[in-house]
Amino acid sequence: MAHLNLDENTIASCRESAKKIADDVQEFVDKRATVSTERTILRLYGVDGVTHDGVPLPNVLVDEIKRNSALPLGAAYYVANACLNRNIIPQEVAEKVARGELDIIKMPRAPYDEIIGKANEMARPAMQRIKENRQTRERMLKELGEGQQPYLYVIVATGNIYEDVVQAQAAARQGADIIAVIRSTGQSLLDYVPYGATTEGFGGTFATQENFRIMRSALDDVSKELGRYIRLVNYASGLCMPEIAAMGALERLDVMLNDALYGILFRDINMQRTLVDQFFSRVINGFSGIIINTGEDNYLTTADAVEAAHTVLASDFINEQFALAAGIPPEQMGLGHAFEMDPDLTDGFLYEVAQAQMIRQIFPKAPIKYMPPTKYMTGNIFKGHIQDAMFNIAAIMTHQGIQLLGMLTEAIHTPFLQDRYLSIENAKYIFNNMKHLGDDIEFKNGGIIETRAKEVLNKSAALLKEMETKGLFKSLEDGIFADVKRSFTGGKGLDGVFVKDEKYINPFIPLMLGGENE
Amino acid sequence: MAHLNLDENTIASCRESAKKIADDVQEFVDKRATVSTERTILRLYGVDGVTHDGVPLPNVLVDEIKRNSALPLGAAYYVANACLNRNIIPQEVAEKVARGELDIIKMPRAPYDEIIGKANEMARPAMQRIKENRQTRERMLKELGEGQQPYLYVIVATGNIYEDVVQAQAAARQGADIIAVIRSTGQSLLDYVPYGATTEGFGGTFATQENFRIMRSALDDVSKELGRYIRLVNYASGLCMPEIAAMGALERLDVMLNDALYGILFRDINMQRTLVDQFFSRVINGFSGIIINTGEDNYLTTADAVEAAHTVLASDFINEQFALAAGIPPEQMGLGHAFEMDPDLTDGFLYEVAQAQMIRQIFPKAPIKYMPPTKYMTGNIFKGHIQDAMFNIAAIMTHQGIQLLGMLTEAIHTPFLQDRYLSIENAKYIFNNMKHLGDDIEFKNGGIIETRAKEVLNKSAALLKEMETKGLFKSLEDGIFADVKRSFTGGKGLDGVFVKDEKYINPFIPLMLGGENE
Amino acid sequence: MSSGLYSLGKKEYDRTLDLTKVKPYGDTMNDGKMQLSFTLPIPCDAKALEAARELLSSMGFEDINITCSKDLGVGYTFFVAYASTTHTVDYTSIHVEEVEKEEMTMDEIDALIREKIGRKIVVVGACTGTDAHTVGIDAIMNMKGYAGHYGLERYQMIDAYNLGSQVMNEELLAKAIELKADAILISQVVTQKDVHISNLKNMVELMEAQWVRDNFILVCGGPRITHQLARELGYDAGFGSGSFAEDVAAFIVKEMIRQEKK
Amino acid sequence: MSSGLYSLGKKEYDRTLDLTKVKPYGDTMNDGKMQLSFTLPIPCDAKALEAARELLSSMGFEDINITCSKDLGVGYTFFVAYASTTHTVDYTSIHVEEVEKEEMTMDEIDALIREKIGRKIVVVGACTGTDAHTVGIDAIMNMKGYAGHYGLERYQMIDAYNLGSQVMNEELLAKAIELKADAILISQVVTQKDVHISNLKNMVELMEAQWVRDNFILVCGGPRITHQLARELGYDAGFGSGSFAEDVAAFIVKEMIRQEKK
Ligand code: B12
Ligand code: B12
Ligand SMILES: Cc1ncc(COP(=O)(O)O)c(C=O)c1O
Ligand SMILES: Cc1ncc(COP(=O)(O)O)c(C=O)c1O
Repeated sequence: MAHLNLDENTIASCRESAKKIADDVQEFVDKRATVSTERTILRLYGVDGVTHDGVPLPNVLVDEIKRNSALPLGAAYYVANACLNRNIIPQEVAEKVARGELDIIKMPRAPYDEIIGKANEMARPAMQRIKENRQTRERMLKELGEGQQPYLYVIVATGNIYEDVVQAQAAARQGADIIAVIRSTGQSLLDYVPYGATTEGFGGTFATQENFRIMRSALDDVSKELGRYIRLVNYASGLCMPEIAAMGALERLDVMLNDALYGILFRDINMQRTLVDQFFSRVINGFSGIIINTGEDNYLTTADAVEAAHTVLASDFINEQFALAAGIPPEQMGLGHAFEMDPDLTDGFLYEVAQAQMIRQIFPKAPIKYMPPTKYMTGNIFKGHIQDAMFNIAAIMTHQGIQLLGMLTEAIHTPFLQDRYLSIENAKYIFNNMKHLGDDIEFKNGGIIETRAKEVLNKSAALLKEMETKGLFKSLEDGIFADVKRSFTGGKGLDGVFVKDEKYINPFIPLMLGGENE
Repeated sequence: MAHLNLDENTIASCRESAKKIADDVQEFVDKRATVSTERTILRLYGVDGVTHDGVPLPNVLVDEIKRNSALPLGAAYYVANACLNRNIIPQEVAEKVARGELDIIKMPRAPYDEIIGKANEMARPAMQRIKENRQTRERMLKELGEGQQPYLYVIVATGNIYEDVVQAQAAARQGADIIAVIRSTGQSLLDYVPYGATTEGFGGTFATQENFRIMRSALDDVSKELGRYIRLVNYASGLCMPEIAAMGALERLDVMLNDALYGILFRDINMQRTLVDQFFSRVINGFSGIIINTGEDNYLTTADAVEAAHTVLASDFINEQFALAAGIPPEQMGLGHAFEMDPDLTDGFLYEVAQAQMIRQIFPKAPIKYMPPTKYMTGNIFKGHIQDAMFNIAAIMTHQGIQLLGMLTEAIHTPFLQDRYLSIENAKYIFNNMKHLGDDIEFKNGGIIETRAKEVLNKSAALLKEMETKGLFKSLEDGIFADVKRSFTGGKGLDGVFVKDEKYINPFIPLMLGGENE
Repeated sequence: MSSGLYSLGKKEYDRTLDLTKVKPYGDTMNDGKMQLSFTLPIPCDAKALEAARELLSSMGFEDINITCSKDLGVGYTFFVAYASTTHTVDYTSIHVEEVEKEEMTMDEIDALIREKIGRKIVVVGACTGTDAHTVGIDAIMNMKGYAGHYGLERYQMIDAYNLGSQVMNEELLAKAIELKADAILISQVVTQKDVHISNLKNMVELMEAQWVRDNFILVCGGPRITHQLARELGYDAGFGSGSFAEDVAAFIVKEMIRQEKK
Repeated sequence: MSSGLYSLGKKEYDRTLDLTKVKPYGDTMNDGKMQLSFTLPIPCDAKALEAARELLSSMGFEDINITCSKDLGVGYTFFVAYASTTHTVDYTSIHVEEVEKEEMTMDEIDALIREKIGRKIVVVGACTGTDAHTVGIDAIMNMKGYAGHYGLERYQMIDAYNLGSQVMNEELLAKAIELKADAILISQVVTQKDVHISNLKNMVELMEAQWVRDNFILVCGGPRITHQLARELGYDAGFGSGSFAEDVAAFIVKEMIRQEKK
């Protein structure tokens, strides 16, 4: 395999800085929880369903606790207590609270030890189900096999889960390895997860547990038909980050878009909220064997891809440390980067290869996620189809892991059935016809590619050093990523963050980090 | 520049064999001439125009000589004699003969020395005009400049010269460097050259001197407008090979499709006829500073591109020797090869690169001509557009000279205006975005690419050795090229070949080979 | 091709461009050639080919050439086709309502405001609804601008407030009233299921309900917005791909002058 | 999107496939989406965009989205568009005249000839007119065949004569008469300005003039040939891209049996 001479000391220094930055934040995170982490616990306890007016029961319960300013002990505490007290299960607690039949705050409290015991005991079924899902995935992968890397990853985005199924099965038959169901435009800002099968979304389909189930089952069918395990992706992102992670774990999703910073930068979600949420969501993903995909590619849609290349790498280092802190092994880290330079740039392809190869070498075990050109795609679908081909070429030359296929209609609409077909055809053709190109060439010492990679790595190291002193929060306030500035207390969802009491309980974090899967 | 380790001795041995093969044929050729070479002499003497029934005057004269079985002395002999005798110019001779007013055969003969003198003297104006054309081209190239290699070469093929002008000017403005006017499907089998401006051809426009003039003048206009010299191409091929070469020389064409074997293999023209014709046509092209393009690419439309790769190289060596024999320097040798492998072949791109890089290295000074995928193009224009992109990538990686742009509609129709636009856009994007890719990589020693190139070179050497003993004629009879077998006396046009008398005169060959351009 | 020796059988082709009957052009004037691709929800076989042909024929196509048909894996078929349309368009009768783009520079616009309005003008903008695409509105409003064209924030005579994205119409309008804005700028990038149309309409309705529509110059923009569409929806102007701050600023100022707003 | 908390505002989409009214499919049943590209011989400006839109509208398109327009350098403009057609096709009423491709192998065909005809059948073929494309006719006739399917020359019960390319109709017919052929095969690849149509028609006229049309099974083929076209031109069958020798041989034999030729 062609190899770039990168300085190992610089790489190590990047990792060190990133670790310090993440440790700093982790200290902050460890003291806090959010309405969303609490709803997540409830979901893992099996609380599901909606009220007459369509309010999800996890929200009913957490809203109730919050109204009573009682969050610091955590939802698990109150629910475990109520279950002990009434000898019922969490779902019954929720239903009773929704009907106004139960006041879980004022009810007598069992001894703290008993509550902890109950809280842990009630966590078992979900832990078990998730573990089984993981085993099922591993078994199916072994029995059915899977596509070769770079995996072909495509999106479906009709807004209607049933229409999505048609598109997803078509894509799998055409050769896709991974199907992502894109969410409706508004969902990340909803502070609840919609319920049931949905047929109405804009630019995407709502992430609901039922939709996950429907799609996973459709993909299992087609996996068996094709003799190739087809992975399913959704978004553990936005205001319900950990809840969606939990739903994905329960329904055997395989990949989750899950970035420590995306919500802050691109959805203007408060940074405290997101950083606290991301931790729990990642603990769940890690435990479930779910591959996370980070979203550094997005930086290049607002910042310039040539100039901001080093910020992508820097952010990958930070995402790596946050992932490690949450128990995610390198094999599950789909760190992101993208092919987003101006196609009219002379030798731009060489810079793209430099970036792709550098990321590949620095994270050798990670199934890195490579995003296609989007920003410079235009209504000229013919040129666009070639931009996507160039992207595929860069990928096969540099042995990428997960290839998000570009669509010739990127600048026009969410993909039509035929767009996806053409896109898969494009990638299959190139990946086969150039299969060993990356192994058959070498990059010249001191050439354009190598020089560029070194320059980006050095700039990354310098940036991370700077952030190490500043801290992540201040860095985000300064607009270090994506040309976007966010304030510590601005953005959406801050009122959902709280400081935990000493007696706060979340049984899942210790259980899941406890190495149960080993 | 990336470089393949090829054995210089094997290359030298190929050249030696090819030279022997060509020398053998040249001995045969030197003894013969054809109706077409004679008409060429007349055209160079200024004979032009058609009779009432549309018969070109050069044909009238040569037909007349032939009818009298008087060809062995050559047309120059009779015309020079008639001019001396009547004190008229060749055009008048032709007109009078056409009107039946002059019997050039039976008329009294001047002393042979005088005839030779006259024949040479009458050759001066054409020699002068061609020399001036060459100087004009050189001056314009210096003053206006030209595009970078690989030159973008596109075809126009509307059948109507005026419509062709629109398409050609559009192409030049879009970025094309070279415009080829494709000929009507039937023309290569016509044993005469049509006359005047024509608006009716099938799949191409007739090559006529007037059409050449119209297009050259339109391209001169657009060259000046753009500040870039645009080259014009036509086909010195078929039964009128040398005549068209003469027309091109007189009208300042810049490139001629001109292969020693194409007519034999793909038009079933008799091999004696073609080999005699090609010699004179190449003498003219060489003298005129016209780049010739050979047609090895065509082999791969009937034979398999992986298996027959070495026949392309072997044929390039033979074409090189025929060209040298006709006074064409390497800088004017647009030796042909093509990107014609099945796109579904695993690592096929690596084999294509091996072939392209090998040819590039073996003929370092030649502006080699690279033909796009045609055989495996289908009605799926989207995939086709990417096949063309892959071809462009192979070209820029291996520093090709003349890039015949592929069209996404190759399998459907001769190019529409918009097809050509998309095709130029495709090439410009890739040539710029990957500009120095070929300089920034190396091919691995013993890798797939290098191994393949060596194998093809070795097979070529073996084939040429075999042909050296067999001779070219027998080899063609055996179907060595393009899976096509042709017999020595079969095919079209043999009745136009004759053995020259000792006193036969063709003043142009010695004059043009005489180094007048140095 | 004629087979008679020495003759070519010339025929004149129709090369006349009649501007009242313009047809697509492939390689010959009036050949009507167009390329199409589409999917039909029917299985890939000879019947599908015929169905595709009939569909095109019912649309007024002739010389229909289905060059590619592919099974998409769910009993649907993808087609590529070339065909000649019999339809024409009367170019001479086309009237486009276009924002007159008299090229003005930032300095010229500032000067014009100084001269004719005599005070700074106030512009409020946002990307509304759930739409989170800020790049477009930033390109118009932010200091740095886009492709070398400075944004409105840099104009000496413009006070520009960019509220960002995901802004509710109610919020944007309230801010505009609060700031006594002269113009409101709205960006809409996501258009799936016409979400932009309802969003844009909703803003006009809000303004009308509060009797403030005439107080503002109302402008929208985005890659799928045309001036025509904007006008139909009750906006003063619409700007599509490739617009720059100058275009918008010049429009606002001129419109203010025309409406005699000071 | 609804903005009310905890509610989604569901709406049912039309997902019904009505086979009497089939429409193109983009990402939702019956959305009618099609992609087009074409060139208009008018300069690239706002008027051109409108002309393109009107042209598509006159063809029955709605939701017209011109996504790209490019100046081609000679005052003509290239467009890419997506739009929804209002036309539909009645799939239930489609009848395709298709050569029934009952899959038969070479051996089965040879056996059938032995059994039903009882002698070798004679087939003469060529690529006619000025057309020099031999690959297609070779694929059908030559020993080696195409894509793993042997050609007619390899059939024990077929005498196949491939005359090559650039063969005049007169010559081909003379040869067929001389050899007492049962079937004549004609390949036509070049179709520019419908040269193949006149060429194919001419052959039928020649045969009729000599009163021999009924003596032969007459078959044509080529990438732009359809069975329908062939029938219209007076041929017994036509074969397009992807045909193999078996298809043609089976057709000839069955047709001979049907016509009771022995
Ligand atoms: C960058 C980008 C993003 C970034 C946005 C970052 C940011 N902060 O803006 C990120 C990654 C976050 C993103 C997310 C999504 N995106 Co997005 N995105 C794009 C992309 C690649 C480029 C858009 C862009 O920046 N263009 C550059 C700017 C300068 O151009 P512009 O917006 O057209 O603006 C110009 C003019 O239109 C005009 N203009 C624009 N606004 C205004 C306003 C006024 C007043 C005036 C005068 C002029 C004006 O002037 C500007 C300068 O000339 C496009 C695809 C593409 N290539 O177009 C998809 C695209 C717009 N996204 C799309 C979608 C669906 C999404 C998601 C909903 C996907 C999902 N479900 O996850 C999400 C969610 C976002 C949301 N809720 O809105 C779709 C929209 C499909 C449709 N037509 O409905 C597109 C077309 C991609 C696709 N094919 O699916 N996206
Ligand atoms: C190879 C090729 C050539 C070779 C031909 C070599 C040879 N000995 O055959 C060469 C290089 C010589 C050549 C030259 C030209 N070609 Co050419 N060529 C092609 C090419 C690349 C492939 C054709 C091919 O071999 N296909 C493979 C065979 C197996 O497929 P097929 O022919 O469709 O045959 C199958 C079926 O159709 C069917 N079939 C075919 N015939 C018959 C007959 C019967 C009886 C039956 C039952 C079935 C049958 O069965 C076959 C097997 O499935 C095509 C482009 C393309 N990709 O299609 C252009 C193409 C056909 N050529 C074209 C042209 C214009 C020319 C030239 C005229 C160009 C010029 N002016 O110089 C010349 C001159 C040739 C002439 N006078 O005919 C055009 C035709 C445009 C049009 N539609 O009118 C094409 C489409 C390229 C283009 N876009 O411009 N060409
Ligand atoms: C990490 C991450 N999360 C989420 C999203 C999707 O955006 P939304 O928040 O609209 O679901 C993206 C989009 O690219 C992403 O990269
Ligand atoms: C050398 C050469 N001559 C001529 C031609 C063109 O063919 P025609 O003889 O029909 O003009 C080609 C086509 O590729 C060619 O390569």
